[in-house]
Amino acid sequence: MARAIERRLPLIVVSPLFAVSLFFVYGFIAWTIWISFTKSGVMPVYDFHGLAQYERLWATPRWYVALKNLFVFSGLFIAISMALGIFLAILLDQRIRIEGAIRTIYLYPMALSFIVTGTVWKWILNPGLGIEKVMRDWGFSDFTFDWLVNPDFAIYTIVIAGVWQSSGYAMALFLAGLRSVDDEVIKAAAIDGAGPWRVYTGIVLPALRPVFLSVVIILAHLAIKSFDLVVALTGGGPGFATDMPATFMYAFAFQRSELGVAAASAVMMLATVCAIIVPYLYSELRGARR
Amino acid sequence: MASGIRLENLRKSFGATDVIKGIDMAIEPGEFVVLVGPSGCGKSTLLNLIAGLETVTSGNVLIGGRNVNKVPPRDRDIAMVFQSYALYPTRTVRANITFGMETRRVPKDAQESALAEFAKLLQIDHLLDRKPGQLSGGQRQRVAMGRALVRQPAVFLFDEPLSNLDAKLRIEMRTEIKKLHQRLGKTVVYVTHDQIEAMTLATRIAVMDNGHIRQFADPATIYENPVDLFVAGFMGSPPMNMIPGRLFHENGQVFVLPRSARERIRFPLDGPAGQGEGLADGREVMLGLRPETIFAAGAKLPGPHRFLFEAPVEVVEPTGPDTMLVFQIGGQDLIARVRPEDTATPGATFRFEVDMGKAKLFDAGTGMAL
Amino acid sequence: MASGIRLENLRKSFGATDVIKGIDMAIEPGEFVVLVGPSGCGKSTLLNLIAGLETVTSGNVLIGGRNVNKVPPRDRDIAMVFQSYALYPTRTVRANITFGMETRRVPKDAQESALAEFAKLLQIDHLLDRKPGQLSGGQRQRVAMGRALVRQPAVFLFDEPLSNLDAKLRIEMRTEIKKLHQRLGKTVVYVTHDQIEAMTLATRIAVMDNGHIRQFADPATIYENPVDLFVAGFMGSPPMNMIPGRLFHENGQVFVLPRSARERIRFPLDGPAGQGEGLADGREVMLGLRPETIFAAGAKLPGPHRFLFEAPVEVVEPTGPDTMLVFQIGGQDLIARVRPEDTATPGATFRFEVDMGKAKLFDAGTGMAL
Amino acid sequence: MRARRTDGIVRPSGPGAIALRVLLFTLLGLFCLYYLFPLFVMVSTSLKSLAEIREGSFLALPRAISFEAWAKAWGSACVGVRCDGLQPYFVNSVMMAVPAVLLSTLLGALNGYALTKWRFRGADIIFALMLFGAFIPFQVVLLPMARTLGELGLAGTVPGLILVHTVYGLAFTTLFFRNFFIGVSDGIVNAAKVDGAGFFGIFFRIVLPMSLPAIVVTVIWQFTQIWNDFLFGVSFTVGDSNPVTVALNNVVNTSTGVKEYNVDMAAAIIAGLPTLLVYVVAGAYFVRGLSAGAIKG
Amino acid sequence: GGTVEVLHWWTSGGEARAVGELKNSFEAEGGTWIDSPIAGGGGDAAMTALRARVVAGNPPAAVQLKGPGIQEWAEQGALADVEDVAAAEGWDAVLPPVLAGIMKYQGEYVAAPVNIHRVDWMWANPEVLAKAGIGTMPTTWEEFNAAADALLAAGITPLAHGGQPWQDATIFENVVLGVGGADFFRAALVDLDQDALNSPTMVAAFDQLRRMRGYVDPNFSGRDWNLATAMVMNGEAAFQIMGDWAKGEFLAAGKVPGQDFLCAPTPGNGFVLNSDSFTFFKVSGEDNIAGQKLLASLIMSPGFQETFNLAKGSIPARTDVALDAFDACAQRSHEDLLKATEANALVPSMAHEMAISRSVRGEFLDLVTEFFNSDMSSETAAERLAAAVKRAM
Ligand SMILES: Nc1ncnc2c1ncn2[C@@H]1O[C@H](COP(=O)(O)OP(=O)(O)OP(=O)(O)O)[C@@H](O)[C@H]1O
Ligand SMILES: Nc1ncnc2c1ncn2[C@@H]1O[C@H](COP(=O)(O)OP(=O)(O)OP(=O)(O)O)[C@@H](O)[C@H]1O
Ligand SMILES: [Mg+2]
Ligand SMILES: [Mg+2]
Repeated sequence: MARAIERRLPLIVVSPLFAVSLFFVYGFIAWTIWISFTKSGVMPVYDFHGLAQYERLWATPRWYVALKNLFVFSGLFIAISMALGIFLAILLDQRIRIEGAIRTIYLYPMALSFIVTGTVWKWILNPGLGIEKVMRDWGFSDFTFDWLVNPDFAIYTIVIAGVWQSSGYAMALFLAGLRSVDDEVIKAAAIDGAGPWRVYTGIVLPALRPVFLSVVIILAHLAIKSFDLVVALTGGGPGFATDMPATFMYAFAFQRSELGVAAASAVMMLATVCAIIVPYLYSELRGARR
Repeated sequence: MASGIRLENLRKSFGATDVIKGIDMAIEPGEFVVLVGPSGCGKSTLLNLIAGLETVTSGNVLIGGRNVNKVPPRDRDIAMVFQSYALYPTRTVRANITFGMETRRVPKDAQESALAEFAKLLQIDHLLDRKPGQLSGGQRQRVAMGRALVRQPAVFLFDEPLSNLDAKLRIEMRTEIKKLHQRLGKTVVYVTHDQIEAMTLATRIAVMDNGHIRQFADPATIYENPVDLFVAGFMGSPPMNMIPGRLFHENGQVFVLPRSARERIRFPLDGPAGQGEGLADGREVMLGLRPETIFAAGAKLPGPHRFLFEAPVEVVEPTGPDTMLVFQIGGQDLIARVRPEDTATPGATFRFEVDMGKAKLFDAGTGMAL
Repeated sequence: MASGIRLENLRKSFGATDVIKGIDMAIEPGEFVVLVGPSGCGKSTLLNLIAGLETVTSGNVLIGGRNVNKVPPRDRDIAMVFQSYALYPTRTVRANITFGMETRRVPKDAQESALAEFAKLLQIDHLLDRKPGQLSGGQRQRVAMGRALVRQPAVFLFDEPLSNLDAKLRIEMRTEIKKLHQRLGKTVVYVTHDQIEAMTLATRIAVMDNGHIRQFADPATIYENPVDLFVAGFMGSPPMNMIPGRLFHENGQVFVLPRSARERIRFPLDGPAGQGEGLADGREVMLGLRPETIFAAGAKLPGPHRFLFEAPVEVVEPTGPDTMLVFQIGGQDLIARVRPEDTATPGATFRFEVDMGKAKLFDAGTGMAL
Repeated sequence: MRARRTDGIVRPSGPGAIALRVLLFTLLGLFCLYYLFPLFVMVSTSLKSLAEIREGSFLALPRAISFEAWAKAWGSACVGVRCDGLQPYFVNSVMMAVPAVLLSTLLGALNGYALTKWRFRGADIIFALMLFGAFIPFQVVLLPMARTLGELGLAGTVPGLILVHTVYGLAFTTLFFRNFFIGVSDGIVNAAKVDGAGFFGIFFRIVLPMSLPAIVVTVIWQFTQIWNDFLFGVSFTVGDSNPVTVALNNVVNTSTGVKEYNVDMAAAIIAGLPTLLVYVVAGAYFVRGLSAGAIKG
Repeated sequence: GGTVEVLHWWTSGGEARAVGELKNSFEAEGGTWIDSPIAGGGGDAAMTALRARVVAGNPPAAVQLKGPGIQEWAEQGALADVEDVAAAEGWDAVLPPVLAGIMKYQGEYVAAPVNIHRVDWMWANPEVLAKAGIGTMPTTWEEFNAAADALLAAGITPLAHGGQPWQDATIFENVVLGVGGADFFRAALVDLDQDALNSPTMVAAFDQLRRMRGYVDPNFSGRDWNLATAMVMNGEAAFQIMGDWAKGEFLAAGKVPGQDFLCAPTPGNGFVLNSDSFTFFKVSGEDNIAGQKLLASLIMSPGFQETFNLAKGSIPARTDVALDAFDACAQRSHEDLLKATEANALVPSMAHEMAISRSVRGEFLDLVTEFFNSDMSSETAAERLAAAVKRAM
């Protein structure tokens, strides 16, 4: 008897945690999906209402702005963070004696919350207070850097702040990856006549493929969830030029009292997440079975 | 094509720890030098210094007469094969092999023909499009060899290239390497833990200990005339039996009286070991007898310098081709290598015969051969 | 105290791949059984099945007469030493060794005395407060042994415990294990790749291949009378020379005519190998000659069944105690183990003598011994 | 960070190499400036007086260093009708973050351990399903979560918030530990099984002490996430039990009165101090832990 | 006695002080006050929390909530009535009927107003006006435009503005009132009449808005309203169109109305009403209910109304409170309120959630903001506005 329990102990331990996950993740997703098919406004109601909320969603111009921003932002954010992360990791990999200190400097923005990040960057990027003003005070009277208040460019300020916050983390992941490449392989490449450039491009970076994947996933999930940063930096403005699906959803659910539309947009977001995560999980698990 | 290597008072420290403590060594072009020594004695470090994978702390490394202390590895005209093979995991076998030529901008067709030649030689031509992960240990080993060979450098460095292979494959690859060396005539420096490998491959063996080179000589000399106890004890499996004792002279003949031997055995030094200088009466010495020079009385053809003695057998270890008999003299475990048919029973007294012509004598204090 | 082990038609599959394919085996209490076999043949899996670290697919495992198919490892009264030692990295040597007793709630003072006893025996008493990371390979090995020994279980399982050690330490540890077994008299199942280890330690050797046991017998039988080509080829280093050929009778004597031998050598089967049944004229056979039974003509004492032949030497490999001569018969590389003093030059013809009394004969088709 | 055995490779010397080295350090320095710039602005602003902020450029160093803003942010800034500064809320955050971090780390470790070292049928599927929780946007779960907390009687309490963070932290902690444990040899677990230890015995006495690198990475990650969380804090706590991020928001995001930039910045730094400290102190272990297997690779 | 938990977003300055007054009075009566301030986004964060709290079954006793939002929550059955207090204290008699209607659900008071804000104010810096030669405050949009052009010519930013959706909407609704009058305002922004929304009048309103976009400095985006006020104060800009809470900023800076700054209604002869109120949520427990009633009574007490509004810059919701202690602008506001009530020109603010539900308001804000930040034509704007409103209804 005791032995039977003992044998099932792993399952007994995992099951409740799994059940909790099922409920809090999948239960809530199911709830959201259901709400997206109802006429919920201020508060949830549970009567089926068809696809009306989705029609509403896809007829709302602001949703398209949000989607477009998501693609612009995540594309740039992921690409720049990765490029910067790799670049910095490689720089730091050059036998720098004060590596520890520099690494900490690159990494610390990760520790700060969005309110802090947003507040400071808002100030730095504000044409009337920040860089533009300083440059003009210094005599460059034509210097213009008004992205924050320019609807066509505001989204890029979010990229700037986002990259500032996350590229250090990408750097840390890449650095860890670089360090886990077999030393002998690097020595072999050195003997094979490869200079540092060739060693990285030809040997080390290709070996980091799994790390690339991890970084892309982590950054993508930050990008999709990017709510805090937008709220803190631009509040979605100017206008709703920097709206993202997460802020869109939040605005409709909590400012507009349109839970149904919000739920519909949430479902669309979840679908996007699925499209990215499921292949990742697949490769992750296949890798584990090797 | 092959270059010689000279090391001049070479030293290397990592921080406060000295690892290479002043090595002088001249390797002729075309030689096959094997470095042996206990783990941590600095073999890999020495190889890395030659390759330029570590900077020297002091002293000089010369390859082909040129001082290469400040020359990066790629400009030293060397190739290296690593213990773990260090294949580039993301590149195919083909790309692994040609990588060194690509970086040197060798023309495409020259690359192709070199590749084809060595792939054929190493019998990996059917594997060219695989990734290293899809190869067996022996195949990886050959790819690593191919990568080194194809560049036709002046010097090859091998760091325990066979240690990850199983016994059978190891013997095969050993033969391959020997054949390749004979064919290509390049200078080779080869690190190994395996004594058979060292003995069979080397033109000269360098025995290292603790950052020094103890002896640098051809295999037979190393085995037959070790300069000191360390080298004597290091080469040979099972290792040479060492019997501490004292010299004494009787009737113009020198004998070794094993210390605290109740058995009152005395070994006559009637072979070359008795011809040395300074064999003063009462001198504390170590008598070295290799297991294969001790055998069952009457088991081998009669010869000069034979000495018979009896001792009770403690352990009988048949290994197949031979049987090891463990017995004691003066409380010291000694091993004799006898034929399987020379049956012995543990506990029973056994008549041994020893070829004193092959006995070695060392000073007990300094450990140097006499 | 020691328990016997019985395996009854034991099978194990991982998904669709069968790894253990029906093994029957009875191990007597106190025996020292060594499992050998090529990599991937299922040795570790078999050990894990006995230990309860894998569940059996079908068949039974009995320890001390009790069916333990459903008994978890900790209730099987076994101890195991792993290839990688598997020491607990965060615990001191002391805590590593006593862990098994702690989990079994052995009283503190009993733990202490058991620890003291085995720490002394294994000469690790000065290391008790170190962490595994601060130990050398040999020391780790001994701690792993101590952890297994201290619990005084009925059965010991060893999975290649010495394979990570260097040659010298390996020999030392091998002797330790042998002594311990003789002292404690526990049942041991021991996996190794090393044939010398197998030959010297085992009371019986089980040769495995591809999930089956090919032969299970004492070491001498395995070496002298292998049941088939696989076992014959597996044991011995260098391995047994295999010469494909055909039988023919002349003057009441059976000979083996090597295939495609230009040399027209015929090996007379005048020893036990010629006494078998079914030695029909023209039968395709494999003649097995161990390297140590081929030697320089006149180098050994004269004996019966000697046969002389000549062949040109291809490679001379001095290994120290012996010299290996590679020569060809019928395009087949053969190896002879000769004395270092039997000098030969590559290319020159050499006179070999072979002890046909030790020759083995196998059917060329089935590979079974005749 | 472990010493690399490739550090000794002989490099080309000469003017070109020196120039490259100079370029390298220039680049590293420039990036240091980029990353430090906002922190500099925050710190220097927090040390200025309001008058100085209004007059001078935000790049200028403070003329007279004053810690008044810090004192005010910590002890007397008004958050609603209470004027005790961030101090009480800081305590709330500690009370909330510490148990939540410990709990989610421990459960994640247990989960990862069970899923990798006691592989049972469906372990992979369970893991995949659990991992998805890491990627769900939190706004989506706000209302159902509120409802659930209400049903559980945990609405508006610190334990409720701990529950929320633990539940949604589990996916990441499990991921980190699973990836770490995959690299831990099964031999050790087998040895412990043979030694007579059970599931929990092996976990607490053998596996957990070994997982320090993974624990460091997980604790840092979880602590940062939980400490910096605003959405859950604002939604699931009441007034005096607000975490410090909510209080900080109340200090910073006011729409009337004079904006006290120095107090805002001081408050922001104070609220971020614990996480900053964690990164500075444990940052080295973080990268080391990442390479020890908390990432794939 | 009793306990009350109050959810609000008045976390600083005069507002926070005003709430502090309420807390003090409440505690003086022996009650326990639990403060739940949630700043940010003009109450967005607070609304999020409120929703979570109500869904969790754990609502605060009183919430700073107003306008049609009150009705929405009431429809969900989430509110508690304080009718017995209201009846006993005769609230009907002292509140403007438009306001009283908003506070009631099905004829019973569920909320108590603390103040009346006027949204259609225009603030100005007399010194700056003088520099550009402008003598009087404009009374029509034409005058305003002329003045603004003059200011532009003098190199002064005519209009201080913060580019946040609600500020854009504030200007928009004042323009609508000025261009279309109170009836049009009501038709378009309160009753959401499609014809009114897509009418030439609306197009004219957008035209005026487009003009005003040109009077704003380039750096307006995302600016908080109080910073815009500061621009007027410091002479960096001439006008600001903002509710009377802006006056709180002037007063807090020690400025004197009529001397350091000017106040005048925006063109249109109406009164755009905004009012803060506390709405009462259903709570359980004697103690909590008692606290809720006590709070209701305190809020409506003339003493509190006076202190609070002196601090906040608005005028009391009760029409029977003497305004002697108040400044000239507040007195003007009070007079205009009474006038407008009589002339039926009192309209609830769209931008400040007094007129329409949050969802429809959201559509207005989206569109106005987009218009303000792009070069959309007025015709398109009117069309799209009508369509968006239709969609949201
Ligand atoms: N980068 C380094 N930093 C510090 N010590 C080092 C470094 N590299 C090697 N050592 C030390 O130098 C000594 C010699 O190392 P080396 O690798 O040359 O030994 P080895 O003879 O190759 O041993 P093995 O046979 O085990 O490979 C060792 O004690 C090692 O710990
Ligand atoms: N958990 C597993 N799942 C699937 N296949 C396995 C598993 N464990 C072992 N195998 C396979 O079973 C076969 C036997 O493995 P085993 O480890 O027993 O070999 P071995 O004889 O111990 O080899 P070695 O000498 O290399 O240790 C191998 O082909 C191996 O790939
Ligand atoms: Mg080495
Ligand atoms: Mg195995």
